[in-house]
Amino acid sequence: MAQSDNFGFGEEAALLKESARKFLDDNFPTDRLHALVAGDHTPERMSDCAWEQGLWQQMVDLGWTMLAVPEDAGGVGMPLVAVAGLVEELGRAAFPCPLMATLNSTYVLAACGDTGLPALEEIAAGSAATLAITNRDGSWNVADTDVHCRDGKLSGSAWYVQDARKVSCLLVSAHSPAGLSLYWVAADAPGVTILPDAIVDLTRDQAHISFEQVEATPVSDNALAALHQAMPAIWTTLAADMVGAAEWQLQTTVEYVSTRQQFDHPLGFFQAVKHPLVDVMIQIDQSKSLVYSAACAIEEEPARALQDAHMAKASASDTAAYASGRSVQCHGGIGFTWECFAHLYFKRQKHSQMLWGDAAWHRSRLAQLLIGEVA
Amino acid sequence: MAQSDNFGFGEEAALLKESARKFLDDNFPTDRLHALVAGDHTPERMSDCAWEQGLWQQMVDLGWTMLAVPEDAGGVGMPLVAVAGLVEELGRAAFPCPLMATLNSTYVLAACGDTGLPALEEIAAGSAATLAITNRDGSWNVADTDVHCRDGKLSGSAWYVQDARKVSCLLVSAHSPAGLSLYWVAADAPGVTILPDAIVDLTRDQAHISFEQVEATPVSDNALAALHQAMPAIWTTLAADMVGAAEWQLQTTVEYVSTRQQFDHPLGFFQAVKHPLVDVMIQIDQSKSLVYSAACAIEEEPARALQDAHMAKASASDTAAYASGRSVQCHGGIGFTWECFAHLYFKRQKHSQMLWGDAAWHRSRLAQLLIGEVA
Amino acid sequence: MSDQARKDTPQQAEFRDYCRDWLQQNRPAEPPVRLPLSPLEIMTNEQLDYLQTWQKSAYDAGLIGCDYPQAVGGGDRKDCQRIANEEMIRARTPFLPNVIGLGMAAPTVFYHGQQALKERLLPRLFSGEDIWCQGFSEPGAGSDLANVQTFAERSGDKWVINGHKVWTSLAHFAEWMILLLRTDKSHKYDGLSYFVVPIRAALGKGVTVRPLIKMTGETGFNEVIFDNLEVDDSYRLDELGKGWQVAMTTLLHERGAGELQTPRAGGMKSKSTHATNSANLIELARECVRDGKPAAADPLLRDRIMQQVIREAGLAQNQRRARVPALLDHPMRVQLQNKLLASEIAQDTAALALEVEGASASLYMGDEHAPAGGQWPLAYMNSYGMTIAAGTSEVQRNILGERVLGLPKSK
Amino acid sequence: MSDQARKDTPQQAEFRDYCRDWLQQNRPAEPPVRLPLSPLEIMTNEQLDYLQTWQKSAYDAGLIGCDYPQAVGGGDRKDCQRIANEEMIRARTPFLPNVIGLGMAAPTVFYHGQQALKERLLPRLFSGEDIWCQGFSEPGAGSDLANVQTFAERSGDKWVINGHKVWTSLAHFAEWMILLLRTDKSHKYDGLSYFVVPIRAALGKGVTVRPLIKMTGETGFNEVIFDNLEVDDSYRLDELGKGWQVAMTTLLHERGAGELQTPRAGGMKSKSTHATNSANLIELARECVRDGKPAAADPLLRDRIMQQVIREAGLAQNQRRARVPALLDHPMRVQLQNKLLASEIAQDTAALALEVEGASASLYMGDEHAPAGGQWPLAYMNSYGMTIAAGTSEVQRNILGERVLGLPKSK
Repeated sequence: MAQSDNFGFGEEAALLKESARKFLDDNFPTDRLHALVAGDHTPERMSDCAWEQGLWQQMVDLGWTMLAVPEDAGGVGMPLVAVAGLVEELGRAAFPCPLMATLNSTYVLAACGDTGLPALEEIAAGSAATLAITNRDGSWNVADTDVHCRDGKLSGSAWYVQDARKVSCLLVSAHSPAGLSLYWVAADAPGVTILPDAIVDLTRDQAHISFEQVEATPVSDNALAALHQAMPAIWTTLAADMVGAAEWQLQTTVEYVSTRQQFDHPLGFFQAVKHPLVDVMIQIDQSKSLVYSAACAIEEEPARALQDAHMAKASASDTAAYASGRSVQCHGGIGFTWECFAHLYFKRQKHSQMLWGDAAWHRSRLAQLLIGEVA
Repeated sequence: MAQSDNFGFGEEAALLKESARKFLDDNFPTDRLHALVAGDHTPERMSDCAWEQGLWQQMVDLGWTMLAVPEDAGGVGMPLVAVAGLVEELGRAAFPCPLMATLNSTYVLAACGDTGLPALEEIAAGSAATLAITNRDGSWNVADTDVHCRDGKLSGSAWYVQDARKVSCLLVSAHSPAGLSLYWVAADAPGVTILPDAIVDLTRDQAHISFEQVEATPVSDNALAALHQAMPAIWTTLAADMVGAAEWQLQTTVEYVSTRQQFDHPLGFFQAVKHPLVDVMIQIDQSKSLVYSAACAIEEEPARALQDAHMAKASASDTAAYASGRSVQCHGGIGFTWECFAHLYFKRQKHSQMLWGDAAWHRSRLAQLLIGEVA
Repeated sequence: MSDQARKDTPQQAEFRDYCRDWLQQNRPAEPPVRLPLSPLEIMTNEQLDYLQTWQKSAYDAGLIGCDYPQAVGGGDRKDCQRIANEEMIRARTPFLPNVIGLGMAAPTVFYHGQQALKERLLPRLFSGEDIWCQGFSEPGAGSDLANVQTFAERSGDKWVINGHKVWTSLAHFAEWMILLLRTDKSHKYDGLSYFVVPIRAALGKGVTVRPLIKMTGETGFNEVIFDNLEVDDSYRLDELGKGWQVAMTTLLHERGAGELQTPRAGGMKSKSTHATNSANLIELARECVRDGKPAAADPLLRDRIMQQVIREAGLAQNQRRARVPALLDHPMRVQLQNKLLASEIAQDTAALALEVEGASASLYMGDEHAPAGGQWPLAYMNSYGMTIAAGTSEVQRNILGERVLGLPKSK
Repeated sequence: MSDQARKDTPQQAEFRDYCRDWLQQNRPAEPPVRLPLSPLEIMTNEQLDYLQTWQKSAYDAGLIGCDYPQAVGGGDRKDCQRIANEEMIRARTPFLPNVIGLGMAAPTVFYHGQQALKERLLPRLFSGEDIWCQGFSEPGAGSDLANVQTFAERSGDKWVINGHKVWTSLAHFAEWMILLLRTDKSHKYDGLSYFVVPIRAALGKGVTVRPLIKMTGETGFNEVIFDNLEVDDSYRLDELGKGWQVAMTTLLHERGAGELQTPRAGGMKSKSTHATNSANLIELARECVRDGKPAAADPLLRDRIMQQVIREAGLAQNQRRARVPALLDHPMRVQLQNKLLASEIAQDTAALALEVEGASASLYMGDEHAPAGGQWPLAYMNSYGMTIAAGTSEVQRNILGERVLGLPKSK
């Protein structure tokens, strides 16, 4: 299949992106985020999972959670580039919500064939979900899980589960007699214990989840195939979020250095400030182009999907790290304070950088694809 | 044994370094180097091995080639830090001569015990020598050679031999029935064919050498031990040369950007020029400190010698690469021309960067020492 | 149906079919001599002859100047040069030698020249019969281009030019030069004017061309000295004192950001030329040995090669995104990065190649054992030409910071 | 004989033996509370009490202020602070809490204060009974320190101070502040003067201290607001209008380049504190899992950890070389790099640690599963304090370029 000239990013996608930006600008400026999540500053704080459920419900009503759900499951079935555009805006607003978690679950369920339909229909109906597929070591290899299924019941624990306290459903991978399998579980099912992690990132939450003899609905006996198929979309979606967050970092830093005066000039006059910010921009643009190229390839050119998605996430991880560092450094002393908004994005980006594989991890997989095993 | 507070760099060493700088400043300014080696500019040129044999003879007469030869072999037996100081100055002048090759041979011979004495005495008497111990692949593993010895005669070929056309003796490693062994061979012995490489570096020459049934004087049956013992000094000496060359690159670039005007200011006014040059300085200082620390450890604290020497060469390789790039870039268009002297050092440094192991190679060995094998 | 074809207009689709057919039947033979890595390194008449012949035949077939009006020798098409470019790259044809003419002189003459001048100059420019060069840089005007001192003094209907240009690629082959000079010493920017000058005709009569040697040892660049050269006022582009604005048109197109597509070099690769990109880097890593194994097995080198692969892909996808307004925050943001990114990627790729080669990176073009014929050290050094010429990387970052991010002007 | 002892003078050798004996017998007990990573992050009175007790006993034993004259509470020794420092590090004692007093205020007061003032202030500074803080930065004077606007107006023998200082570590515990302020608004540099101010005594009477919260969530920094605070003219250091020169003494010592040795933090490391250097990074890499194997087995991480090991070693050997004039091209070249290098190495080491941790880098101090107790994310964020405070890295590079390389002043 051929690649679209414009990534397949059409008018509808552009409208969605624009309306998402407007919705978030109007309803969720950064000072509201700060007031919402930065109440307790102590380093030893527990995560308190603060989020705007009212706004989230509006998003659900706008249909944002069902965008990626195929039409035959009651969803909208928008192309992934459109979804990426939406997620980029959510990343720019650092909006705390389970959209990405729900999208990730959607991608996996959509790769399960007919057996994924009932769960997809729940998502189309407004339920939020998250993936519980990572082991204690935080391995990004989809074959690694610490959950087992015996006699239809789940036991063990899943780690690094994103926004678990904001969802009603869990999509769990577990070793079963039939091989690695997927299960659909209500977040409040008996035997499910959600144990929040105390994380650095204030804009998200994360938990490990213990399963004790939990009744679960089987979704697929071939989890490996479904997860492998879904991962490119998961990486690309996260990368879109990171690109949006990095753009926020760039723009607010540019604003700051354009007004803050030192040595009789705005800071941005100095090349030691200007040039690094240009490099941030260049990195963002690279990552952004790779995000849309990957999103497009996943649907239009599946043979390139895997490699393009590795590129997008590897690039976005490096961009996030660099943009975060420069955003704090160029803000100077102010950037180092709790009251400045820069640290909210700094921390979110550090979280995203490692999530679902850091840059080196993705590059090592890309090398396997492009160079292969060499004796 | 304790480490000296001043690296053991005493008055004698300081005098030697100072006199070497003066000798080279007086006798071999960079325009003379350019006139000597940059006659033929065509990319396809063969190396023509131009050097100032008269000046070299003066250096020999000054005793510089016998500095590292132990006193019991008729040498001066200066500490390695003093030798490093001398070599730093030669690197700064990019003086084409076989001093480093001769020093390297000296270190190996000195590690051979009594059987190395006759060859050391030849060096003490003024002969120049070079190591012929590298295989076709350019492996920096000392066990790898493509030369064999059978019935006391050498056959095969040695590669990446430095300044072979400037020396009278070769110290060759070869596989023999007794294991890896070392041999002392006259460069003009029957069966020895020196085949010059066409190299980028104009300030040195390099050759591969074919041996056909060459009569050779055995020096050691335990080449591995001798080479392993000598390598730290070899790496450190080369790193000293690179530090000197980098300092030349820094100083001449600073001079250029202090006078060259663009946009109504000297180039060095702009932070985009100033800050990278500061980073060059910082890298040079790190490498330089590590060179003297390694040189000191080799004699005063043998247990640290290997790791310190790996650090010195790894650091110097990175410094050389960065200093070379910035020296050309900051010289702008002029720096890109053949008539500008910058390329002479740029090319020498690229050569040195890879010689006897590049930065990554040394770091991988260092990791073996400091982290070890991890399952 | 091909990848690109899917989105073609009917006119473009028809033109694409035509190009493809023609290229299939008219692909030129292997060159009789080693070709340089780019048109700017053409060193011999043999190289030039071969390449000029190719450009002429491509022009005669309608593959060059497609989007210009017929009156100036163009093809009168709409957005079709892109199609021709894609098909030439696909067919791996040789590059076009008149690269400065096509990419910089043509749009500048077209937008700023008088009609008679355009009609006279552009056809022979497109056909490659007249090679063009560019006279911008001077010994005292490198990054600070507006500081040019070459001066034209009015003398009736003529101008008398004196000055000294440097870094003029192709000047030793060029019929014409685009020339930025000063007609008023009292204003820096507003004192500049812009001419086209027939330098070949004036060799020995007011024009001297002297080769400069690059750090690689190659020639290709020149100095051009003007000593009382007389030129007609009709060779002036646009108004007196508007030279800086005209030069911006040139530079915009040089950076690939102009509206008129530049006919592209093809993608020819034969044993006599080597492209130096990450795909070739991977090939190199398979061939070179590191620690007894192929360098391609080394995890560090694999990681760093992938970094370059990703940057190259990002650059390519930037071009694609540049055509999607809904995904651009600023109209020039992506385009203005091209030159900076392309040159720095090329530099880092070549530097990495030398590490892949290890000890053998010491071997140069004349050495039979040099990996890839010694092209990587050559490419590495030439990359500094790219990060220095046409606005150093430092100047590019200023431009991006000021024009795109809106940061205060540093000077 | 120990490494260092070999080169000691007889006086130094004797003093070293004394220190070693005393430290062996007087090593303080484990702290009752978690200690912060540095004195600047002391948050609670419990932490401070423990550390002040330690400083007092070390002072009483003669291990602090060794090289100052007896008249000001010093030990009247020659080049012996270095010996005491080495032995304290060797004995892994806790750090000294009065770090700004010892490192910055003491030499400044000593070189620029009147004799009576020195004799009054320095003994309680050395003993740690009086904690000191530094009032340099202001909201509008960060990197551009000379732009301070805090103003002292003459009123007979007194001065009336108004203004707003920020980033004053330890101000909430401090008795005294060294204060850079303006006594003349018509000259930028020459309008500055320098005072010592008893801020604790003036709390609520012209001085307000408000905590600032860092991005890590820790407190430690403060704002200090002066509202018509009256101070005596005898608290002025050096002449009126010489504040900038006095501040240079402070900054020189802050950067470790002054003649008077700063009593050093010891090397205490217990389960309650974590040093964050490359040795700990290696330990971390052994504990963390990457792709099913210890991160320490990953060739890329090994390479990058070694890069940090080498940079740290280079920094340490720089200190050694700084004492060998024959190996220095410029007297200040190596010393002036300390702060820049140390802070950037710490930053890169911590960033690398987060990559070593992978997914678990998301876990912070309050999480029982966080590797190394969540100290690495904390250290990474705090590293920006280091690259920003006391002259940002950008300002440091200007200083190095201008003072050492002699490049033209950028502004």
